Formats: sequence, C-alpha cells, structure tokens
Amino acid sequence: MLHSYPKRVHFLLLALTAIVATFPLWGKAVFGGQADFILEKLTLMLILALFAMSLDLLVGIVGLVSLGHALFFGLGAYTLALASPEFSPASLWWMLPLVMAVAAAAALGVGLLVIRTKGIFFIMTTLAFGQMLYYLVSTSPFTGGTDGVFIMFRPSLAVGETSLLNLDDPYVFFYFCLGVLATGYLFLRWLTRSYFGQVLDGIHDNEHRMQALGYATHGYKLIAFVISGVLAAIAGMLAAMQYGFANPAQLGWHTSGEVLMMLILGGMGTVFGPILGAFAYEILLFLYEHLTTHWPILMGLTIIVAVLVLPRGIAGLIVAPPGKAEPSKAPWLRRLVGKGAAASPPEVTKRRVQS
Amino acid sequence: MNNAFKKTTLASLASACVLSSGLASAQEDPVKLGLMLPYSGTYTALGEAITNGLTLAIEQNGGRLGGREVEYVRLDSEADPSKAPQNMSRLVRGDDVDVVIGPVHSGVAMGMLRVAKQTGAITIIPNAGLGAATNQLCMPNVFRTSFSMWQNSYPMGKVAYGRGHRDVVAITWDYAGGKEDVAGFEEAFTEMGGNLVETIYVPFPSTEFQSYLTQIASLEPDAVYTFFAGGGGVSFVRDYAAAGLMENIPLLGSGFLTEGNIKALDGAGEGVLTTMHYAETLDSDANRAFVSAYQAAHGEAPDTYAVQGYDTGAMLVQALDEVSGNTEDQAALIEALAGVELQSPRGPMRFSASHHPIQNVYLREIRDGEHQVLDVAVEQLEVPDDACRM
Amino acid sequence: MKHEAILATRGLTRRFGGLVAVNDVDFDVKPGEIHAILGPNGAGKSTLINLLSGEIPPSAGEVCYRGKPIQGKSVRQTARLGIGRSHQKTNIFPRLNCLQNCELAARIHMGGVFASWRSRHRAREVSRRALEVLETCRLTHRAHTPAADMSYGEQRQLQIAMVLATAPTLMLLDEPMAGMGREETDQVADLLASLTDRYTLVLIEHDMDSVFRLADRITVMVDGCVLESGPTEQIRRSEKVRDVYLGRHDEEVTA
Amino acid sequence: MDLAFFGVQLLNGLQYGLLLFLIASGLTLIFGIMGIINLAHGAMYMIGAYLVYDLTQRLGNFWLAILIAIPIAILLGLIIERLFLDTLYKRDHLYQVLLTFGLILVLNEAQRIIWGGDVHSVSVPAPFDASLPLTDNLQYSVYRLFVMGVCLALAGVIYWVIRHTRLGIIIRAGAVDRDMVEGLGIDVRTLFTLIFSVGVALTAFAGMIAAPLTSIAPGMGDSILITCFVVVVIGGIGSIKGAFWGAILIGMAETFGSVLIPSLASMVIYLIMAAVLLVKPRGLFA
Repeated sequence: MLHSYPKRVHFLLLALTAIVATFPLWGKAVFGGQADFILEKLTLMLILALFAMSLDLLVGIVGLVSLGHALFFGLGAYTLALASPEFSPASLWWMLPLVMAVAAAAALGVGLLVIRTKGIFFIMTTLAFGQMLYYLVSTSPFTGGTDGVFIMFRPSLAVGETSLLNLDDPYVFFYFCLGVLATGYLFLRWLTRSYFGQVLDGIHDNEHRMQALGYATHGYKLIAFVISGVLAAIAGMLAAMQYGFANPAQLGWHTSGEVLMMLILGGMGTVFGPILGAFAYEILLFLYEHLTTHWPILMGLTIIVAVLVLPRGIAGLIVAPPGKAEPSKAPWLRRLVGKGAAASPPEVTKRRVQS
Repeated sequence: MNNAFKKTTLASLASACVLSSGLASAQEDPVKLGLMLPYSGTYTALGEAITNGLTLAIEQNGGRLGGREVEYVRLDSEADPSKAPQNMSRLVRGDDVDVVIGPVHSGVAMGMLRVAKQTGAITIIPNAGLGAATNQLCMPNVFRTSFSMWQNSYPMGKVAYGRGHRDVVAITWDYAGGKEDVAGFEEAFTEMGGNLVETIYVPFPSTEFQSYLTQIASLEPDAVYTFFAGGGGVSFVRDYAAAGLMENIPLLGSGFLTEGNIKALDGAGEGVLTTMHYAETLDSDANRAFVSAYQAAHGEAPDTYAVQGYDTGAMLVQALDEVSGNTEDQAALIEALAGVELQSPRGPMRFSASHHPIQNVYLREIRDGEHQVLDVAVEQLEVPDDACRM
Repeated sequence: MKHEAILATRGLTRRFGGLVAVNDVDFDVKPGEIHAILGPNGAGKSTLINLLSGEIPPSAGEVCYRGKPIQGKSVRQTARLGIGRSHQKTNIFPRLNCLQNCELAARIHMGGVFASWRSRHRAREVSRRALEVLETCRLTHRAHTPAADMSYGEQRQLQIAMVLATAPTLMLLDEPMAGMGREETDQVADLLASLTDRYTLVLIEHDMDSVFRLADRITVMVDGCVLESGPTEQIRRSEKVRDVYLGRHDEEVTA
Repeated sequence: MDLAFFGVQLLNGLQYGLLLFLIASGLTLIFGIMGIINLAHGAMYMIGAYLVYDLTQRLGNFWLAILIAIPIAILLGLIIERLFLDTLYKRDHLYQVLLTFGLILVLNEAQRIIWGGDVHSVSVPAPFDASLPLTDNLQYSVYRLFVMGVCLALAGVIYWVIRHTRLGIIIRAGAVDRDMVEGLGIDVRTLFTLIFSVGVALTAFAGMIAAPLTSIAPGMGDSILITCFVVVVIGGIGSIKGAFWGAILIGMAETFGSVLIPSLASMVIYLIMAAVLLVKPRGLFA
C-alpha cells in the first residue's frame, strides 16, 4: 500500500535515529575535539531535514513542484529576527505561534494565487514569488538589507521564571531540534496516511478525476501548501536560532534549488527520504568542499547523475515504493549500464483529445 | 589522536613547566590560518588576489609566523551569507584555526561576526567594507585591513566640493554597501555646503542603466557620484560614456567603481575620478617592491585586494613576532595585532581603537588606462566609529 | 411526473473555433432508462457528454437536470448534484488500491474528508459503500491491489465502480467497454444491465451488440446533430440510421 | 516629465524589452513544444557572451566571432539535449528542474575554470561604434539601435516561420496539443533536438549581441533568468507572441517603474506578474 513500508525501513530509521540521538555519548570518543563542531553540523542537518520534509509534502505527496519554498524558510528566520527584542531573549511560547501564523498567512496569500496554476506555471510562479520577497527583504529599511540581521539572544523556553530548556546549550538545542523534527515527521506520516492524505494522493495521480468525483481540489492543495509553508517556516526559525543570523540569501531561489536537491537525493514522496537527503547533501557538500574549490561542478554532476540513475533517491534503494512505471534511463546510459532495451522515442504525455 | 587534543595536552604540560609555552608549541604545531574567502562564484578573483597577497607576505618571512610553520585551511565562502555562520563555525570549531581571515562580501561578514562574537575567534577582515564591523558590532577580536565604505567615499565629498561641484546626483545599487558608501559621500559633501540633488537606487544587481542615465541627463547636475563594483561598475562607466555624459557631467566614484576593471572598461573610463586607499601606480619604495615581488610570484600585476591580503600577512608577521609565535594567549595576540604599524604599499597604516586602519586616501584619475594618483585626498583618515564600545 | 425527463437539453451547441462539434442538440433522458448515444467518430458524442457533465461550457443552449438549468456549472458542481461520469480513457488513481479508489469516490458524497475525520461511524459507512460497489463490480478479490497492477478490463470495471460509489442519480459513461475483449465486454454489459433498476445511464458505446441489448432508447448523432432519437426498436429499424450510420461503420472500424 | 524625456525613456524601454524578448523566445519555444523547463537558460546567455568575448579576443573581429560562436551554441544545445534531456520528457517537471539546476552549477563553474572570475567587456564593433545626439546632453549608441533592429528582425523571422512554414504549423500544433505533433507524422525526437538547439542558440545569440552593451562577468545569467521567467509567465507559456508583448511590457515597466516609483523598482515586475496571474492564470496570450 502507498505510504506503508516494509519493516526493515522502520528498523533502519530507528537505528539511524538512535545513532544520531546518542551522538553526545559517543561523539567525544570518535571525533575528539571536533565533537562540538560535528554536533553543530548535525543540528543544522536536522533543521534542513525538517525544511526538506516540508517541501516533500508539496512535491512528493501532492505533486506540486515549488521552486520558491525558501520564501517560507526565510520568512520564519526573519519573523524571529524582527520580532525579537534587542536586549533580551524572546519567549518561544510567543515566537513559535507568531512564526506559524505569519507563515500561514503568507502561504495563504501566495497559495491563493499560485495554486490555480499547474506544472511549469506553478514552478515559475513560486519562483517569482520567492524572488519578490527576496527583493522586498533586501531593499527594505527594516530588515538590515542585503547584510542581514542579527538575533542577539536565542529565544527561551520558560514557564514563569523557571527555564524549561536551556536552548543556549548546544546539546539541549540539538535535542530540541531532533524533537521538532520527530514531531514534524510523525505529523506528516499521520497526515499522508489520513483521509486527507488519500485525497492528496488522488490529486497527485489524477487531479482531473478528483474534480469529476466532486472534490474541490484547489482547497485541498491550498491546505497542503499552507501546512508545508508553516513547517518550512519553523525550520527557518530554528536555523535563525542556531546561528542568530538571518540573511536574504536564505530566501533566494538557490536555497529553493538546494532543498529540491536534498529531496531528489533522499527520495521524494516518502516523508523519511528527505531527511536522509538533507544528511546526504550536507555530507557530500562537506566532502566536496574539502576536495576542491571547484566543488560546484562535483555537486552539479552528482545531481545530474542522481536524476538520471537514481530518480527515487536513497529511499528508493531502501524500499521500492509502488508508483508509476519506472522512469527509463537515457539510451546512452542504458547502454552504459547494460540494461538492454532499445532506445525508444520520447513519448509525450497523452492528453485527452476532444472528439 | 586529534590535533586539538594534542595541543591542549601540550599546552597544559607547557604551562606546568611555566617556561616558554610559546616555544613548546612552536616546535610542534604550525600556526593555522583559516581563509574564508570566495573561491567560486562572482567574487572568485578577489578571493584569489587576497590569498596571493597574504601568502606572499608570509613567504617573504620565510614562510613562517613567529617562528612557526603556517598551515592554511581554505574554505570557499562562495559569497553566500546564509552559509557564513556554519562555515565560520567549521573553521573555528572544526578545523580549530588560530586566526580567521575573511571575507570579501559584507553579508558574509555579518554571518561571520555573529560566530566571532560567540567564539571569540580572532578574525581579520581583508576586504568587506560594512561600517558596522568596526562600529556597532566592533569587538576586540575583530580587525580589518581594508577599508570601510565610509572611508573611501567621505574624501570624495570633500574633493567634489573642492573642485567646484555644487549640485550632485548620486547613483548606486539598492543594497547595504551602496547605501553606506553614498552616505559617506553625502556627509562630507553636504558638510561643506554642497547639495545632493537626488540619490538614485538601482535594483541590485541590475546592470541595465539606460533609464537612469536619461534621468541623470534631465537633472543636469554638476557631477555624478557613483558606487558600483565589478560588472556593474564596468557597465555603468561604459554606458555613461556611450550616452555622451562624460564630456558634460564629470563622473566621480569611490575606488571600487573602476578597481580591477580598467581593462574591461575598454578606454571608456578616461577621466573618471575615484578616491581609494591604494593605487597600483603609487610612487613609493614599499609599493614598487611589492608590485615587482607580486609580479614575480604570481605572474600578474597586483590590485587593491592583493594589497589588502598582503597587509593582512604583514600584520600577522609583525604581531606573531611580537608574541614569539604564541597563539594560545589570545589577549596578548590581540594586543600585538592592535599595536601593528605597517609601511604598507599603500603608505603608512596603523589601527584605530575600533581596529580599523588609519590610512591615506588617494584621489585617482584614470589616464592612459591607469589609476594616476593626483593627490592625497585625506591624509591618515581615521573612521570615527563612534558607536564602538569595547 | 414519472416520465418527465431527468436530463434535458435545448439547443445545446458547442463550437471550437470554426468547428461546430455539437450543433443545436435537443435530447431527453428519462429516469431509470439506459440511453445510448451512437454515432461515428467525430460525431460529437464525447463533446456532448462533456457538456452534460460540465467539463466544458456550452457555446449556446441549455442543459436541465431535474428541471433546473445546470449549464455553466463546473464538473465538480455537477458531480455534487449527482451526475457521475466515467471517461473514455481509463481514469483512475494508479498508485492507490481498488478499495481506496472507491473510498475516495464515496467519501466526497458522504460528507467529505472532514466528516470522516469527525465521525468513525461515517468513516465506516464510506468503507462499507466502497466494498459494496466493488462487490457489485466483482472486484472484491482485488480490493487491496494497486490499481496500476490490474488488467485493463479490471481497471475499466473499477472506473464504473468509482462512479457507482458516488451514488449518482445519473451516470454518464463514455465508452465503458472500449478496448475490451468479447468476454470482458459481456461482463460489463451484464453489470450495466444489473444497474438499471437503481440508476439512469447515458452511454456512449461502439459495440453495437451491447448497445442494442442494453439500451432502452438510442440517440444517433452525425456531424454534431441528432439524426434520430427514439426507442431501441425504432432505431434498429430506421432506414435513415442504417444509411448514414451503418454506411460509415466499416470505415470507422478500420480507423 | 517633459516630452523629450518621455520619448527617450520609451526608446530605452523598447530596446530593453526587445532584448528581453530575444532571450525569452528560446525559453518559451522550448517550453511550448517540448514541455521542458530549462533553468540553465540564463547560463546559455552567459556562455554566448563569454564565447563572443573569447573569440573576439582571438580573432580580433566581433562579427567573425559571432559567426563562429553560433554553431558552437547549437552544438552545445544538441549535446545537452541528447545526453541529458532525452530521458526526461516522460518524467515529472521536477527532474527537469533539478537536472538543469545541476547544469547551472556545472556551467557556471566551467565558465570560471575556462575564463576566470574577472570582469570582461567587448568593444562596440565597427561600423556601429558611434553615437547619435538625442537631447542637448544625451547621446544614444548606434549599436543599441542596431540591436533593436536585429531583435525586431528576428521577431519577424520567428513570426514568419510560425505563421507560414510547415515547422510553424508543427510548433503551433505542439503548443496546443503535443499529441497532434505525433499525429502529423513528425519524428518527435528529431524535432525536439532541433527545437532545443534553436532555443539555446537564440539565447546564446542574445548574449552575443548584448555583449558589447554589458559587462561580461560570472553569474550574469542568473539574474536574467528570473526576469525571463516573469516575461514568459506574463505572456503565456509557449506563446511567442506572448513572449514578445510580455517582454515589451516588462521592458517598459522596469524603465518607467525605476523613474516613477523608485522604491518599488526591484519588485515592479513581480507585482505585474501577480496582477496578471490574478486575472489570467495562464498568462495574457495563452
């Protein structure tokens, strides 16, 4: 069944979670003095995983390819930055709902316009809206412009006077991010397997048929768009919390492209795939940057190869999810890999012709 | 075992022996310099020039700093501000470098400074000109060997007025650097009694200037002051010349308008006046020696960025000699760095209380495809940095 | 009142650029009947169905459903009014299994997603209805098979099951037997025949045997116009139809 | 705003719009026929500019450089289409987005390896290296007029091809319904290769003739890409006519927007796009 995976997938995920979660126990022994740095990197990966996962709801589940998702990520970061008081920490009890509300409002506004478009149009309009906010933030006098803004104090989580979690402690913050990611994961798993998720699957497979059945598909897509935006904004807020810094580049279309890369690397439509993708992407980036200053070539080629030979990403290797016919590889690639099958002419998607 | 671990054990051992802890580590570990510069993307050329200058200065010192070998850790900052904090953190916490050198880009500098504040890592900015770095955000562990937007544009305000211009139009990109730059010009120019008719902001990074040139022509100012850099600078100066404005309305700018771009200007920049802390044609022994050494080492003529890198290296040479190569005692190293005085290719240079260079700013004109120094616009100009408390 | 048309069109016309695909069609469907539309390719049958279901708006004329005009309503709105339709091309959700396909269809007519969320009882009813229509369409054994993995004939049956699951009053079926073998065609014909006591059917079909076996009344279209409309026997005997339609039938088979 | 000022700005807007059209035409052509979204389109523009810079340096003649650069651009399009895109037609747009995003990274970095990070320029070639007086203190480069002429001529050629040739019929049919192309008995594979190469060549050519008007610098393609997207979205994807009017509209909007509402100058094109989408979600001419 769609969205249910063999046991080994769950075991693997649990094992990976355990490895990551116990890092504070074994990190020092393996990485020595670098453990703190690795912890920080891991925290960042957790945040990016949440970001990638939020996009998966749109791209992998509903089938809407957004090239402007960084809009919400940056919006989360900037909402925190602009709403934080200058000389004292903000309260997360206020900040989290605020970030979610701002993101939801923005997603609703943008969504109302873009959800009516499809395919390439959706890609281009989301891209353009992302750029719009990018320029708004870069030129507005309130946002620190292209240089970005500092958040001097990490928000605190307290009840009355007693601090519940000391988020300034990198270990606590690490577990906090892990908790948020886990919550987000469980939420999205529940959502995709719910009646609502079934409708989204239906829209992904055949939106026209859904309408013929009587579904107001735009409404469902809009809700998914808003949920996705809110989750991305939470990730953006966490990212801004981690380094105390927000910058317009977080809103730019390169960030949107990067998170799509995480999605393809990890495997979309699986919810857990993007988490693996975010980790894989960051690790590859780290290695490539160490290897050569021409790392963008390596990254570019990695993505091209992933698109051509591994369209379902790492998740596809672990589990073969049910789906449409296996996308065929390029003829030259097939010859190279040696999987027979003569070259077939490009087949365009059939559309129903009125007769 | 890991380097950092080794270093801390050694350090504690050495402090137990009380004597010459600096020498003890000097025999074992190289000084680690983290270079957080753009090695890909738009600003690649700048990153490379700074690196070349820096290594030249250290090579001239036998490749050593305070008697210790030097290890460079290069990290591509890709001029992406959103990645700046994590990259900086990687150098400081991951690679455990002693000094971070970077960046080129002001947005990246903001991200780096955030981490510099958290970690106290010694940071030397070899280019980025954002004023806040040594002003509102100044900190003891941060130095700059380059300039601030203000420092390069403020003198032009005086020059413009001195040359009889009264009504001036300013044009720049709508981004932080451009705004700071024009603000510096405006401060000096209006202080003297000039009138800044209008400031035109062009969306960043557009290089489509035709409609703005038309606007300038219709405003008919005495002169135009501008800040653009890189491709934008080239496009603007060429378009300005092609529109026939050069003959009637003199073009003034802060140095980066034409720096490193003279060849690309293709003759269009003749007569453009700029103010900056360096010119490759500066007539001094220090500069001549530097230019020929750089030419020999890297096969090309140096530019401002190379000088900034070179001075960063020279500064480290002096300061680490001062502390005999001991990088463990941060406070001493910072004090040594702050006390550095250089006879730089750009002229005499020392540091203000906010760790910003006090240096000459030159008035330059492009003649025969070279920046000819007309005059010292302001001698030993100190940036006020009055919001700096440290 | 019993014989009043459940669906009626008056002067229904649809133009595509210069081409008139459906030209001034008057057409009635009576409750409980199977009404077949015959005609050569390009006669405007599918366009007519699309106009009835609201997939495309008419250029002129009106469509009345239970006495109320519905032209200009979207396909979603007509679906909510109880007009279910299937498409000429197999039109299912390939990644979902049979049961889920039917549940999706049933749910929207039983209060929608949020009703199922709120009430377990409602959710169970949806499943019951879905199983029921699978049973009717003899697909129970395939309930948990992804639709993409089923045979073509089964997919066509599933499509009918999905229309049934929406509990329509009127079903518009566009070539439900297209591309099927003899045996499968007969199966589907039996299925459709068994539905007549509960539903009104409008059917486009090329398979003559099935049409004459199933239909109560037949409308024959040529070049966007109604050539003749009447009880099956009348059409079977009609000279006009034989001349125009059957004369072209051969040519169509080869097409 | 006096009349002369207005007139000159009109000219500026028209010139910018026409150049935008040339860049966007390849993009919309590829969209319309092949259903491929090509993010690397801006990189093609950059490569065109760099090619002509490099060849002008070597050969000393701008026109000769263009003559040689065009076949190179076509070849590049051919290679990319055959090597990478060929496999993507059946797949979701996501894969096209990602693959061409990967191409951007590769091409931008290849540019840096081949030509370095410096800013370059190409001299305005003879016989157009002169200026005409527009107002008492403003001149206009003759080369800009020439570029306008070339863009208009190419727009005319594209219009003629689409209206009056068999290829045009196929293109029009393809933009409406791709099945029909197959129905016409066309070898789709060859057609796609042809269209993609022509699309790439058009964009690269825009980069070539724009080279003397702009500075040639790394990343120059990135900002133009987004503007082109806006043009295509406003005009209607796949519509050449839409691309033309969309480009003129954007050219005018940027030109007058920067003068009349400077505070919104960087956003004005996005605001227009949002307004168009609100009224016509599929663009003005689709």
